[in-house]
Amino acid sequence: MLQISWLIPLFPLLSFILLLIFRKSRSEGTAWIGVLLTGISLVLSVGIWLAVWQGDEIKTEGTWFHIGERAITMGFEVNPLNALMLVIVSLVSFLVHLYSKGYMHGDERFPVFFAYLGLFSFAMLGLVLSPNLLQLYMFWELVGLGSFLLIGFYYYKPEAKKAAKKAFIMTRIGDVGLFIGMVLLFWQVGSFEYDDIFASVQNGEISSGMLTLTALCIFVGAIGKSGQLPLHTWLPDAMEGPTPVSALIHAATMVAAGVYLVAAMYPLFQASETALTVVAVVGGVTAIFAASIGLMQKDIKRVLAYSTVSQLGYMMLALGASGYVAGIFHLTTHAFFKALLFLAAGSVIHAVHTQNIEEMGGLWKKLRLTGLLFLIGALAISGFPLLSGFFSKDEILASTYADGRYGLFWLAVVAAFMTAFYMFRLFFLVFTGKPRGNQSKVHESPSVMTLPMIVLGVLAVVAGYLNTTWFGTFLSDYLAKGPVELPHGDHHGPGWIPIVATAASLLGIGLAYLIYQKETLSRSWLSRMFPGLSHIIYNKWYVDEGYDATFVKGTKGLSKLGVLFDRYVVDGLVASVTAGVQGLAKAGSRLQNGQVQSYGTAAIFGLVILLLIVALTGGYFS
Amino acid sequence: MNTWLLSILIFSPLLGVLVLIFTPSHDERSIKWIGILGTLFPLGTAIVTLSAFNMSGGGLQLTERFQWVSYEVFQSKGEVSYPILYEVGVNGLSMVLILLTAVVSVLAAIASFSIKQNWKSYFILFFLLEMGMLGVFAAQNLFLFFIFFEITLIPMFFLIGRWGYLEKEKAAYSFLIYNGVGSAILLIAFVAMFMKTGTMNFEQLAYTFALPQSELNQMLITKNFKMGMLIALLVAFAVKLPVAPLHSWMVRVHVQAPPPVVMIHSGILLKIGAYGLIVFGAGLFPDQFRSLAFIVGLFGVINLLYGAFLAITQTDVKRVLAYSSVSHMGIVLIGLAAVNEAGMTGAVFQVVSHGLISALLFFLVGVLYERAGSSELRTFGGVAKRMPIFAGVMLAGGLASLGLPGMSGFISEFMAFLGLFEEMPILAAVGTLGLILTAVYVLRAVLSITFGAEKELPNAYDLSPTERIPAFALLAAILFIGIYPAWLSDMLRPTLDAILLGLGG
Amino acid sequence: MDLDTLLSFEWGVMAPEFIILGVATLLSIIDLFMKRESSRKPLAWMAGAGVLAALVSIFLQLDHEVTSILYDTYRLDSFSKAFKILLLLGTLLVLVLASNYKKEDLEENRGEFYYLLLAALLGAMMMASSADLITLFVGLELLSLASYIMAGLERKNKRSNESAFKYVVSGGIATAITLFGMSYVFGLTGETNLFKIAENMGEVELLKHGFLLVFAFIITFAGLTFKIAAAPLHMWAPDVYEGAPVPVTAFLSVVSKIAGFVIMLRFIIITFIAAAGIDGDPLLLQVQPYIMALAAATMIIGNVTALRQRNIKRMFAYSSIAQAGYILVPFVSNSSLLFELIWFYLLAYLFMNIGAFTVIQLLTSQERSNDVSVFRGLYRRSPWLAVPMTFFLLSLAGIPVTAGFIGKFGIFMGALGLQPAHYWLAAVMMATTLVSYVYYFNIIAIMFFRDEEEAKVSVPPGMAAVLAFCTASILILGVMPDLALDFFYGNFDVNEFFMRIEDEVHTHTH
Amino acid sequence: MSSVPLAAYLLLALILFCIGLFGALTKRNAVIVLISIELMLNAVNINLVAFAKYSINPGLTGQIFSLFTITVAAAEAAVGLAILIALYRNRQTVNVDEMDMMKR
Repeated sequence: MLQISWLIPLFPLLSFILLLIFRKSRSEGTAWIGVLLTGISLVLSVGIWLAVWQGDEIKTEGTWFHIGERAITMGFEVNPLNALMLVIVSLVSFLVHLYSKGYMHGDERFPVFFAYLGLFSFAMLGLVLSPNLLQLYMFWELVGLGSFLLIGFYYYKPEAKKAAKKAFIMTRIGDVGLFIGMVLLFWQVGSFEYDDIFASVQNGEISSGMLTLTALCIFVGAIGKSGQLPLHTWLPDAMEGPTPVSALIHAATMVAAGVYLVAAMYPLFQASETALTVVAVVGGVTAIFAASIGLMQKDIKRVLAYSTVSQLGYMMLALGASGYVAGIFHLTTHAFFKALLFLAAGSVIHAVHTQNIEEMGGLWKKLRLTGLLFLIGALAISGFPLLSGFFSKDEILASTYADGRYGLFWLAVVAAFMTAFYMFRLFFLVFTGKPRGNQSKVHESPSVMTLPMIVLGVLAVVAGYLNTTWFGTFLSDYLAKGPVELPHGDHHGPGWIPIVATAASLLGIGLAYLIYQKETLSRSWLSRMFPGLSHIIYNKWYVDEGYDATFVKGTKGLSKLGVLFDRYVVDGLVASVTAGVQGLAKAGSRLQNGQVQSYGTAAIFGLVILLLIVALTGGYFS
Repeated sequence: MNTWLLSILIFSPLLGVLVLIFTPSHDERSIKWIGILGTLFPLGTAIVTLSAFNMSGGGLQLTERFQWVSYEVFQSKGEVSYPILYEVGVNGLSMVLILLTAVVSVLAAIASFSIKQNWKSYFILFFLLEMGMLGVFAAQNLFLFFIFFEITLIPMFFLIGRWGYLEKEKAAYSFLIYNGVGSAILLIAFVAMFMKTGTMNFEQLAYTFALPQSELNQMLITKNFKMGMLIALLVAFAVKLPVAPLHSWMVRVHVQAPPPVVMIHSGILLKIGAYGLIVFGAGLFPDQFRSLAFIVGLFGVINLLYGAFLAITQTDVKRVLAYSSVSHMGIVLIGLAAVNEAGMTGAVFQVVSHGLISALLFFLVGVLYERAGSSELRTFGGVAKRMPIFAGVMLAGGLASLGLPGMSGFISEFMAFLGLFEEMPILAAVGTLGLILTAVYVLRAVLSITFGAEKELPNAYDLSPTERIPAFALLAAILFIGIYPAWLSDMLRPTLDAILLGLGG
Repeated sequence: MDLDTLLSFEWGVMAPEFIILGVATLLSIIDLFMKRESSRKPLAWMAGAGVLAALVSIFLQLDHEVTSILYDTYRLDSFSKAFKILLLLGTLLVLVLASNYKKEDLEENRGEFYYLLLAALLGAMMMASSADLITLFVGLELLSLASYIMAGLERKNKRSNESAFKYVVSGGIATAITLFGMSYVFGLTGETNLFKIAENMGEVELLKHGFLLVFAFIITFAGLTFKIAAAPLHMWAPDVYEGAPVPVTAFLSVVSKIAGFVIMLRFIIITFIAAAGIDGDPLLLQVQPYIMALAAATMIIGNVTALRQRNIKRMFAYSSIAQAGYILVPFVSNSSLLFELIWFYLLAYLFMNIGAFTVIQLLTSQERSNDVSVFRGLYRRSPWLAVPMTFFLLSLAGIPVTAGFIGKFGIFMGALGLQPAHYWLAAVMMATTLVSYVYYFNIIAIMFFRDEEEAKVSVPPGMAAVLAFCTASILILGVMPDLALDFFYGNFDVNEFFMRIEDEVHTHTH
Repeated sequence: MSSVPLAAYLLLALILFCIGLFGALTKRNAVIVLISIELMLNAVNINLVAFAKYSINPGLTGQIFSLFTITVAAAEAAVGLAILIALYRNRQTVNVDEMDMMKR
């Protein structure tokens, strides 16, 4: 069974190629190509996952090319971690394909959209299956390409163009970090293979400084891809892409690749305390930072985007705090509920044709199903008890506490509160109250769209039971079979942690209810309390502006400087040489004054000089 | 048969010249067909040569040699102690470049539909240029190399100066003088080496220079002499490559020359610089090269960053691509500076890869110019709407240029940097900044043409079937190398191994 | 010396000279009896036939062993044969140019032109064969005097007059300087025969006069630079070239220049090869820096000043100054390659320069202008004129596949071959070559890049033949230089140059 | 007999040569220029004759040389004057410094 796992990514690739060929087709039946082929991938993935569940593993490699005597290999590997990822990715991909059939209805580049989705799925699945860093890096970049293409799908919109460019460049910055880390590791280990790297790490062949350096470089890659601070700014802008894309790429799969990378390279991180701390701190700070921005956004998708950043921060925090399982667990649950939220948001947008929550309201009646599913998602992400988010978030908090990172722990709790607040702010503003925009033509989405949402809704509820203290820690047992040696010790912290978490969540929901539903508290109540802070938060901490003022302007400035240098110094030098020769020519032709006697004089002058030099150097006068 | 194969290959473009001479100059259709067929013949011969070439065998193959010029130096009558021979042969490296030349020439010939006048003389010069390029890569001694090297200059001068754009003459002069400086230095170095060693043959020279210093002293070859020669060679080929600050001619040529010519120029002619650096720089003076490696690497990184920074704010897409070439040639230097297998392979891959990519991009720019009569970025916007295939290929080319995995650019960048990281990690780390900047300027240029709100173009129609041939062929080649690099690297390995053996790496 | 002795000489070895002398005399007599208005074309044919006959007779002499007559004042050795071939070939081509030169003013003087040309040629050939200061000098003056008159042949043309006068004055001064130097050479050695001078150079007595010898060398050398138009006596060339009729300019720039190099080789190499200079060091080594400086200065002045020329003849004057500078380079290193390098380069130079002047003559006489703009759009108007011209220019610039490149390459070999290698000189040569690209390619650019619809240029068959011959020669020698080199090595032995024929007269008496 | 040393002759010749040179390079009248050149050639003749008699290697050929020089100088003067006459016909001047139609 596992031998054929390399086929999984090829079906979406096939879909990509086929759809590019049928690019001009006006028939929306072309969507079925994509759906069908990713469906096959999904079936295979699930089959493989089940096999791995039984304890199977595989790793197959062949030589790709040689660098000297060293063979650079390509192949595939299936282990518990990536088998799980396979399922998540192919599932969400399949559902999004299905959903898009309805969502993209009427778009004139309908097949192209599905082609891009296929390309992305291919890259993402390939990434997951990679047995070595180089191959991972390649798919890593291709994933970025898919993301880029899909963000810029509405290429004629200037914002989409800008966002696509930004996404590519920002993640590229992270990629370079990954690149450096990978190459450095290669010269330490002599191979890109995970196994070889881990073996070297375990045998202590790499100095601790180098360990930290490479781990951090790789983490930079993860920061870029997962939208962590300080490279997070592209992710909210990426919402310019069609909403299914946001669900697939910018919520469930690609942005989680950073987390996956850290998890896949976990033994390396484990070997360096500093690296883990950096991961935890970046994750924690990102979690609360993004959550704070989410509080005041007006665009439904942007709120979700910041929420994604925040949740990814959670996962990083977990990994950094030795909560390997917690991180993966949250990755899984988050994939489901965030995809659900995005699809639901898409359904809303599909209905009202706006993304501004100020222009929505009171949609509960008209979009009953969507509203319900959105509510499930919101509850799950808020950590409402018994839904999936509750368990995974709880586990993160527990492992953070157990790891002794108390500051980060409380940060996470506050972030959880904020998450609950802004999610329900969103829910109330969109679904309750009075309609604020033109909602005359609003109707529920077709079943091809609601069906995937229902599946995700179910998963958002039940996925949490994969790993609970009550019913069994299936996931951690399962992951323990993988190459990563799980951290020892009890990362189920004290019993009061779930209570605190629940309290924070309920507090957030309650506050949102008071402000936006009951309107007992004025909406500007908070911003009046902290006018400066809220201004800053409203403007997203001025990060974009800061980057613009420093890096963007700096680069442009340097470039302009370079142009000036090129024009005046480089060309100037050439021009001065030319001018010198011209001057010489001028002098030469001036001597040629037409007077034959002066020619003779010049000649005699030259001759006398020669004779003088002979006399002087020969020592005639001495 | 095989013994003459290489010479037939080198001079095969002359067949086209011969046919063209007897074609009436007003018969545009036949001339263009002869132009394309005339380049197909060398391509066919190159493929035959490739099949006769033993991939795994190292060393020179298909060699031919005979006495050519006999100045009887320091000898009594009848003996020639300093023979100048006609020597050609191929190894893995030159085979690859010959193939590249043949392929790009065909595609450039197809792309020459944009030439509006004087097709006959255009194609005659084009064939001569191709002959020069093939000869450069097949030559096995300095004299022959130099002759073919110069042969490429003259047709280029005409092609730029006659068929170029507004400031064509200035560009042609720039080209001529800068390259003249390069070849002048080259000639001095070549003759000096010849007079010291009595041979012009690459292998014999390498053998001689590798002798122990005590023996070399008898031939009056000091270490300083070797160092001097190496520096001269480096400078000469730095002009050709070009290395900043010697690049301004190249920018001018890229902007002013007609697109098919730029395809050739950027695709192959610049590569002669890289080829020279590998064969003469690293091949003949390994020890000295090694001691200069850091400086080479430094220049590589400077090139990479300088080109990239300047490309960011250019307003003309041709200039963007020109500076991008400067930047990408920095990667060649970076690979060479690594002086190890990975770096060297990377450098050669970059040579091939950039050859294909820049040919593709300049071809597309040519198409664009054909449609809009301009290459200013602000003229364009939203081209993807009416020219979707064009936009797709352009984007693919751009992505290849910024080193997207799965395309040839990635392999070369990866290997060059992999190599440098082993030797000079800090320098390499600074260099990786270039990877980001490349993404910045490539996307800026490509997206501002294809994406965004649509701007009116006089005749925006998508790639015609003829135009698709070069576009798709180049793209396919780029993808092929990107996905299956072993084909190239296996062919290169014996040659590079031999060079590296000298370098002691 | 009685009649017997006179008759005992092997006069046959002078056959080429006699032929030229005879034809020149014949022409002058015929010219006298021809009607004023009748065409002088037949004279040109006769002159050409004479030159051809002389050429044939030299080829017949190729196997002739080295001989000297008239007490070693006249030698038939490889050197003289090799260079006489160049002189005759050059004159032959110039004759074609001259016979096609159309300028109404010149018509009445035509006849003189041909026999003056032959007289000048005779002087040059004398120089090639002489081994005595006196005969060398006489040959030189014969060439000079004939050239002075030829430069002023367009009697009613002010420019031609002025050109001739400048030539006379400069030439007179140069002659005086040369002679002044020669007088010291004679004074120190007491001989005028070159080989005897060389012999006496070795005398211990002379060691005390090292300074004087070096002075004498430099003064003579400087005087001789007049004929080859090199620094310091080069400044006459642009003015004279500009004013003289085109065929004369071609003659001055090619044949006269070859003759200048001939006398330099004869005089310098034979006499000074073993001479000691200051402090007894080898003189030739001692003066090397000065020759080097002169060569460098010549190359720089010629090439740089040419940049600013709009007058095509002036431009070629500077170009030919620069070319003289290149050919001076082998003198510096004095390698064993000296003769074949100079011979080959001059051969190439002959073809490319005469070829170029052919085109110039056609264009300037059709357009009545000497401005470079006469080349405008030539490729469009007459591609069969533009393409050969391009090859000539490429060859002058030293671009491969032309003979000029092989020649330049050889000069490089000479410059870098011996210890110490002259890197600086080579660098100056290359740098100035680069400068020369600018003006040579400027003409190419004007021909090819500036389109202009103008009248086609009519090419008389003779000129076309010259063009074809020169182009073919340049290309063939560029691709297969061994044709010329093998000919040189197969027929000429450099060692004969230094071979002194002892008491040859006595062996032939009786 | 040999009361006058060789150096004196040489000095005389040198002075004569320089006077001739000075005249040739500075005089405006073309005829005087030509005559000055003759002066230079004659200086050479003095040299030759003096050397022929008093040199460390005396030799007869020097005197013969001087004969040739005299002849050639005469020819040169004749040609020069002929050209000057042609010039004068066209330009009505013998001023050397007015002969600068061709320059630069």
